Amino acid sequence: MLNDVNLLGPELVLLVVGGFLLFADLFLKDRRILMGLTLAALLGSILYSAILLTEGHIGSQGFGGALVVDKFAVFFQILLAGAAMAAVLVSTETLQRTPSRRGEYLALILFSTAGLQLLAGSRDLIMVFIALELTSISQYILVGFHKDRWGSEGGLKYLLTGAVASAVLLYGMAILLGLTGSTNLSEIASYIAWQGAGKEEALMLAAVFLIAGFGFKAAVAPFQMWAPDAYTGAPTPIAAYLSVASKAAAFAILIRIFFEALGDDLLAEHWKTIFAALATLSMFVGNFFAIRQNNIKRMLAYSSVAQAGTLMIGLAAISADRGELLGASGILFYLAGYTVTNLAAFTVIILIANHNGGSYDIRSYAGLGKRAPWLSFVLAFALISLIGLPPTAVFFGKIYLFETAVQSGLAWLAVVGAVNTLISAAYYLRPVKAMFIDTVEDEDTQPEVARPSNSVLAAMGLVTAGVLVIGLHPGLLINAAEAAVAAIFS
Amino acid sequence: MPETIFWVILFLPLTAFALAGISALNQNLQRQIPEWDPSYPRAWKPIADQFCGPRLASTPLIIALAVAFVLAVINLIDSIGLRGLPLDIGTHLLFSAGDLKVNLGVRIDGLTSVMLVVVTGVSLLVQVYSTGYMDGDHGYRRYFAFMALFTTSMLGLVLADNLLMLFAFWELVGLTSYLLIGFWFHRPAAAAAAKKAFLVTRLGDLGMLAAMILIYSKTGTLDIAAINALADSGAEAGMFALNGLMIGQTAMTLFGLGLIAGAVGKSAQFPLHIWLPDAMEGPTPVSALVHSATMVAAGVYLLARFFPVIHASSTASDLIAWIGAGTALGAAILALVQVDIKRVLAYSTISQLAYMMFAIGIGGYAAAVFHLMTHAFFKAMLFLGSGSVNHSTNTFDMRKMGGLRTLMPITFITFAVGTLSLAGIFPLSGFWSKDEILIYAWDHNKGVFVLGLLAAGLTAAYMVRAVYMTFFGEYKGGEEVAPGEHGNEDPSHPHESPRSMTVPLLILMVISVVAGFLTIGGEFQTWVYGALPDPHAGKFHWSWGIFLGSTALALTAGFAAFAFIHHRDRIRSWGIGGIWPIPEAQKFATELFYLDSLAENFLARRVFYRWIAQGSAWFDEHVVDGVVNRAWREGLTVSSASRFVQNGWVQAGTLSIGLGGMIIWIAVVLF
Amino acid sequence: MIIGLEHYLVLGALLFCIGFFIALSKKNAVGVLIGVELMLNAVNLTLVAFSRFGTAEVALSTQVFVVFIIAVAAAEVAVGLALALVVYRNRQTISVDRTTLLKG
Amino acid sequence: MDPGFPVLSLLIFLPLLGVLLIALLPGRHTPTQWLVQNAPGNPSDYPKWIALGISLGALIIALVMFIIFDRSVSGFQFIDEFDWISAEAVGFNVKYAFGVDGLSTPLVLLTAFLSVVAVLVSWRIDMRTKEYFAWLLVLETSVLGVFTSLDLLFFFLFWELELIPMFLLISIWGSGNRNYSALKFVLYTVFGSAFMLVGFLALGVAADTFDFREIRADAIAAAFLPAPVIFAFILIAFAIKLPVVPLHTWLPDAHTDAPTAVSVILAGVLLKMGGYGILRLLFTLMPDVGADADLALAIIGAVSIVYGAIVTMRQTDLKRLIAYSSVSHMGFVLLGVSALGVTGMSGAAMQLVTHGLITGMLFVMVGLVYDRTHTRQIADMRGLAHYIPLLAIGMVFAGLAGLGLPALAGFVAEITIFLGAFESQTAAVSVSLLGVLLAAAYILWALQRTFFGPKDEKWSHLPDANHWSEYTIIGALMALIVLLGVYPSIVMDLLEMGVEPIVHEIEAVVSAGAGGG
Amino acid sequence: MSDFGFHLAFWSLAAMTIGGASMIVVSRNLIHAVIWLVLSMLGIAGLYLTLSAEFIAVVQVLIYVGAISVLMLFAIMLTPRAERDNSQHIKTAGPAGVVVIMVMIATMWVAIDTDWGAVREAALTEQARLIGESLIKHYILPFEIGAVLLTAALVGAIALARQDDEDAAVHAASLQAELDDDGSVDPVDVVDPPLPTDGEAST
Repeated sequence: MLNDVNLLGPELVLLVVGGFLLFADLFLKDRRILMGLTLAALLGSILYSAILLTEGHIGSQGFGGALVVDKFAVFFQILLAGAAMAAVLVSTETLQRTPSRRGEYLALILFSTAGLQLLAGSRDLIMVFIALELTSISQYILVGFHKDRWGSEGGLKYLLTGAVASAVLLYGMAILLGLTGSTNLSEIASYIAWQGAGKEEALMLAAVFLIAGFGFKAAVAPFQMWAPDAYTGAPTPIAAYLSVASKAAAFAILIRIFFEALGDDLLAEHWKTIFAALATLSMFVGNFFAIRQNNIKRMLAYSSVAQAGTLMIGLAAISADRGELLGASGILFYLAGYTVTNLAAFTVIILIANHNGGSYDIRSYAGLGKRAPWLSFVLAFALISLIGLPPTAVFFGKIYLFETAVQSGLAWLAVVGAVNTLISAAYYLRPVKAMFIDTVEDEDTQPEVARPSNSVLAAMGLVTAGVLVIGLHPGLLINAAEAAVAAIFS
Repeated sequence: MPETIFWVILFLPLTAFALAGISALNQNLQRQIPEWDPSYPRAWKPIADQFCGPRLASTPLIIALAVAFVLAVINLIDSIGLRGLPLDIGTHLLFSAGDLKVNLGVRIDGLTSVMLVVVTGVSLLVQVYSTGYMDGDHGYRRYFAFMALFTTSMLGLVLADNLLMLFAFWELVGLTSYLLIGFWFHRPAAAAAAKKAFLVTRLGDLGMLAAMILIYSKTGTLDIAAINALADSGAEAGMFALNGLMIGQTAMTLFGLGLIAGAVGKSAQFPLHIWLPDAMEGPTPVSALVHSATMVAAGVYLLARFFPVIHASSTASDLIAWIGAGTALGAAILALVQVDIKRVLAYSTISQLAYMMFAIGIGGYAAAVFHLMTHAFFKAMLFLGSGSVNHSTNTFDMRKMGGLRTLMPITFITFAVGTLSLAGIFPLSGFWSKDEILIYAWDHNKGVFVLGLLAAGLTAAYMVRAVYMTFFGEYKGGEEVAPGEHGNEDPSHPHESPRSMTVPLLILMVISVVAGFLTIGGEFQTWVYGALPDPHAGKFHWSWGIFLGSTALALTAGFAAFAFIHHRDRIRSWGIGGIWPIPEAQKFATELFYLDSLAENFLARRVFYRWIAQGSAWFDEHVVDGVVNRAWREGLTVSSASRFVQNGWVQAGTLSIGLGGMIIWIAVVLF
Repeated sequence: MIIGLEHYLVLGALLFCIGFFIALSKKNAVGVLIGVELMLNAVNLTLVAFSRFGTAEVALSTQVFVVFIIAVAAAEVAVGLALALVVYRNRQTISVDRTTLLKG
Repeated sequence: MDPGFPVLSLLIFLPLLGVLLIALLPGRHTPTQWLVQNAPGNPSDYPKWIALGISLGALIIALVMFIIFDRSVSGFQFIDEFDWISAEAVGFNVKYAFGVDGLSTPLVLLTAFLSVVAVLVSWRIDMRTKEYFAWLLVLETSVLGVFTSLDLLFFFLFWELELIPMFLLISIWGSGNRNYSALKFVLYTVFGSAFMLVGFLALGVAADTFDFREIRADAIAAAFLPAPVIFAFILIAFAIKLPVVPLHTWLPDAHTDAPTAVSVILAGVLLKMGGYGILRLLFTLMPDVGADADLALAIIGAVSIVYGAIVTMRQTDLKRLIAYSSVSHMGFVLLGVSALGVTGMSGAAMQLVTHGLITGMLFVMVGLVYDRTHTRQIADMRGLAHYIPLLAIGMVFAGLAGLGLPALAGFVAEITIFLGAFESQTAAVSVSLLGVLLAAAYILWALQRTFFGPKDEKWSHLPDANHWSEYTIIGALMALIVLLGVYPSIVMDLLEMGVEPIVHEIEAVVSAGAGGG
Repeated sequence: MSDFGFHLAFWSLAAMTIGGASMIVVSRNLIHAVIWLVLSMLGIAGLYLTLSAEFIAVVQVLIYVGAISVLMLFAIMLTPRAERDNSQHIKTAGPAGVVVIMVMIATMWVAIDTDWGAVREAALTEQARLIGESLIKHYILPFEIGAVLLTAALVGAIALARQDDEDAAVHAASLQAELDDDGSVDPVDVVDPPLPTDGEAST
């Protein structure tokens, strides 16, 4: 039991500190201390994950098989905690806005992160459900946290759609449970392998419901509609967090469920088709809808739909020969690259909005390249990375994922993905154009951009360095991703 | 003679070109000095003023040409000593690409030797003349630079030992003629004429280019001697074969036709003759050198050079014979109605070149070259004479001249001698060469002979008309000098031209008178033929009948024309208009048989530029690009669909979850 | 006829669909939540049916699952109603077809 | 030739060093402002001097490489490589590998040279000079990278990298409808590279390496895509870049609205990347498919030549006219390649080099004229030669070179292509001959309208070429064009060396095919 | 339980459940709808009893009938000016019906057509103890996480529902904006309200 708790370490740190924060809020009035605590918790979580990694706990299962600590889970734990750290670091302004709810805000971020981390490590359907709901409910609240017109509306919509999605997901799980008689992923897998034949329809219905539920979290079309609304309404750090963390965890659990529990050859061929179709749809929907957006948060929301589609390419590839390792590690690598890149973009957007009077209108970015050259440069760099141009993280992520597609005989999917890169260039370049190319009339009267706070600068520096490092030396991360997925596909 | 000498001949004018170019550049740089002072070394300016003046442009060229001329004459004498045996002096690899080896080499035989003398000689005299004619022109230095480049190109053309080198210089000749015709580029007509000349000749050059590509791809060689030897070997079973090279009869015919196309363009034969009259927009010495004596002769030279090829194919030789004959007559008719003295001479040039063309077509290769040489001298003289007239009257319009006989005696005498020579009056050079061609024609193709004979008569007629209108009767006042141009300030009092212009005229007159005697005894033919066997060797005979007939015809036509013009008023009173009995015919002729109009206005402007080019441009803009732009706009429309789909309702999101899930399930279950 | 597993499953499916339809068609946010609750109940019914008729292992885990679902449903409803309240304070309405600031 | 140190890396990344230097220059609000006040000369000129120095340095390196390149050994030289990504388990191996052979050495030199030209021709830029020259240097790095990469992924990386500076250079310092043009350029290229990437990946996956020296025919045969499909995919990217009809419409827009220096680089080097890619990648890796595709390539080439020239005839904007003429001229490259022989391919490679110089010069001249007249409309100009004779000389010279005049560089390439390709592609070459005539027509037409004709008083104030940078560019370009025109062996020998192995491959494949079938 | 009794119980409870649910669809008043929901929930609780799941039945009654319904009623009461007409459906109800029918076909087909492998006739005994045991043994982790979840939801719901000082200004601004425009604000112009002035000094 103690060993089990040990395995839970990374999440436990977050939960405990989160709980502490809830009432620490009552007597600790200083924002810096609260943020410091939160960051310390996240850092502690990362360190704990690292310890688990090095101390020989890899492969251990705890809590009756509900939780597993493998490299796959650890990879996501670190990634998610890192993303949460970035979100916390850039939350200065949000916290200033809501002085009376700081503890809740930070605690909910920690809870949500813990939920996502559990999701990555859970091997039990009930565990999956609870972890998912923990993170979802935290996120509903966080999205509506500002209680303004947009935030509350976004939060409500996210909740209502999310609740339906949860119900659908549960129905799928119920069918699966009834059919296989177990909530444990590996037991489900063995049941399907032995007795699955002839029950494809029920299995597929369950699977479809599961896809809908997790696809909702990952914002994959056609389950993506909440994303733009939630992102637009949410406090921007939360939007950043949602766009990367939710997606990452959703893909983690998709990989686990669909290739650990449902990975039997009986069904695998279907996965290839389904995920390829979803990938295509997501990429087109996300990219086409993003073109006309003038609100950069909304644009990035649609772009995240498209990015989810790109990630789906990896899922589609897993089902094929030789594709397993490559596809899964491609997803992991891409997720990491996408996370740092998107966070970099959001960091700058937050800073710009702070000085712009809170506007996220791309057109108001005109002439920013002159007033705030470094900020603009970082944003442009992040957007160029999101397109998938060198020398950036997403560039290699895309190449890697497309390679998985080609390798699994889905070259057409790679072509679709590559063509979508083209479409995405059309809108990703718009802010770049606005910042560096457009000019404003009253150039001189525009205020200088104030120097951002240290925490934000730190976040910006970290994620930008991440984008560049992954872009210039992807080998390290690729090897890590490979090792992580070997835990599942070996 | 050692090879180096020929390279010296080639590079002498090239050096002159470089010096003239420096001079011309310096002239333009001087304008800029105030603005680029910092980097213009002060020490350089006096040197530039001292040495880079106008003299740097002309003097080196004249010296270079003089030296080259002397060398060419020595070579000619040498060549006579060798009985015209061809000599591949030397060849050097310029570059290679795979199997393609491009050489730079010199080939000397009788033809080349003659051409070298003609080119350097005429060019030398024209340059001397130009120093007077162009004196005071703003573009004096540029002029000589172009002239030097032109001479270089022409020399390279005649020296070339392979087809590619020949083609390269051939194009360069075209270029320099473009530059020289458009020399006074401020005149729109000159700029247009230059462009037209270049394009029309390039149309012919395409044929030559195609011929070259064809022969290379069939035989793998571009060497002139090898090609000629191959063509001369005669076809067996429709196949020429020699020294491992092989080519079919059809390919050989096509090759010949391609060469003919090139020659037709360059030598202004029907239907590509339309550029030459317009080209008279260039300075008159240019016309003398480029459009009478040398450049247009390049076409004839080409066919002479590839004479075995032309004669290896009856199609090719017949074609060029008839083109030549027709052009000879047609151009002579056109010359008869021109009022611009230079245009008369231009059409005359076309007509005379046509003689050479059909001479080659019927096998009178040596006669053609001989006529080329004599024509070069007397036609240069005629043009220079017209330039001299223009120098004092500022016009080329013969209707504004008249009575210059006494005012410009030297010009008159030389012009008259030239006229007589051109008309083929015994014993001037034109007589010998033309009659030789006619005799050939009589022997081999009676139809061509008839046309040639008619043309010969007309030649006398139009030249007499030109001489009469220019030098006889009352002086009609010339024309005021146009603003921005240089010329005689007082055209109402014409005067004889300076010595720099008259001396070359006189020298040319002497040559025109004596050059014809070279043919006596058949020496000339022997040089020119060189190693090439004459298809009609030994069959040539002097025909007194034709000699008498043609002379009589020329005299008759000349006198008739004289009488006709002189008594114009009286003839008019008989109810016949103009010098042409039928007004419609005259209009037909003055409109140049409507050929120019057809080519320029209809084919070039309307069919090509308006229809084809505009259509393509429209297609490019609206279809090729339009599709892309349309796709882009449609993409934006699709993007706008987000407003419909993402309508903000919660249920849109939940609905799509259900719908999406169901579609997937149904698809999986059904398929 | 014996009332067996299928009966309950069909009943659950029917209930799920009615709930889904309510969630899909109601204007009021509370109405939508009612639909969601019905859907969750349908899931619960299905699970309990499996508990009764399924294998021994499944009997317990399904019921545990149901407990969790009920707890989560309560939490969801609480948060949902709180959010609806915030929306109401901002907009004086909780009709989903009127709270459409975020669209496009 | 092993110089003993990574000369190619130095060459490629030297411009980036320049970027760094320029970035470090003190700006308005930096703590190092005192540097600005105490600096000698005009600090706003520093970026251009740095750019000039760096690009000259690169030129010197390229020139030295060109000279010491061992002409007796075929294959790649100056190789500079190490493993970059090696994920053996999944077969994703990328090498940092650079090297040059006979084909790329002249192109590298051309790039380095035109980069100097581009810097010089931008001498009068006074808007945001720091960024401008920095991006120009990034552009140089990316193009050099493309010409020297030995790894498909690095090739692709540099291929894409070039988009960023191009987009910004066109849309910030351009003119006219510059945003549209810049975006169009980017979208076209990305469209093409999308397909190219898939093709590369298919190759890389099949061979477990992206080093194209190590990709063998049997690996390609085992690829997940059929070789013809891979070939077509990669060809799309190169065809867009080249560009060929009907994928060419980005070119006139991009050229017209780009600043002069960018037009020079675009026409001079970027288009060459397409031709280079076809020779280097398509025909080296898939000679069998290439040999089958020869007729299609020839037809596309011929259509590009003739159609491009005809459309050029109707252009009223001088820069647009030259841009369209590029379409026509680059058709020759395809035509030469389709010959599948050493002669034709050498000609095609030569065309890459010569067209780079000639069109580069044309754009330089148009740019200099535009700097003075501020119009590019042919209809607005007349008789310019009276007032700016030196520029007129340059323009006429460049124009004549462009129409393929002997003794100038363009002629050599075109004639070699014609002679090399006629035997195998008779019809296409015959049609293409028209292009020679049409080229003369549009160039002479443009010259006549703009530079000749009566004086127009409105231009009497125009200064002629009057700055040392202008003399340098014009003089250097003229000299090189004449040099290559009269003595093409300097580069032709190298290019021949470069294409010979390719042709041998093709011949081996064709004879094997003939023997087997 | 006799066979007939079982049948009667099942069918009547099923009718009650489905009927209640159906009435939610058609009832005019939202409060009535909640009442119908309660009825349906009770029916389900009864069905749980027929399935011998007494513990779940009790929980069902307590949570759903006792808590959730009340919560909903409170929510309805707290939003007095909101639209309460429950019978009006949104415009996409038609398509929604189609989709629901599709879902129905799918789920029922699966429910009927699948071989569920149902083997057991006897019900689980001592459910409350077993469930409790397994919650603290086998499912201890989900249990703990569930606790956190409930805490989070609780805290979050409170944080959302209570009106802090800074919220008043936000709501006031929103209502003003609501009066100023008719809700057709373009989302592109989303601008965060200005920072509250009583916050700490910005860094």
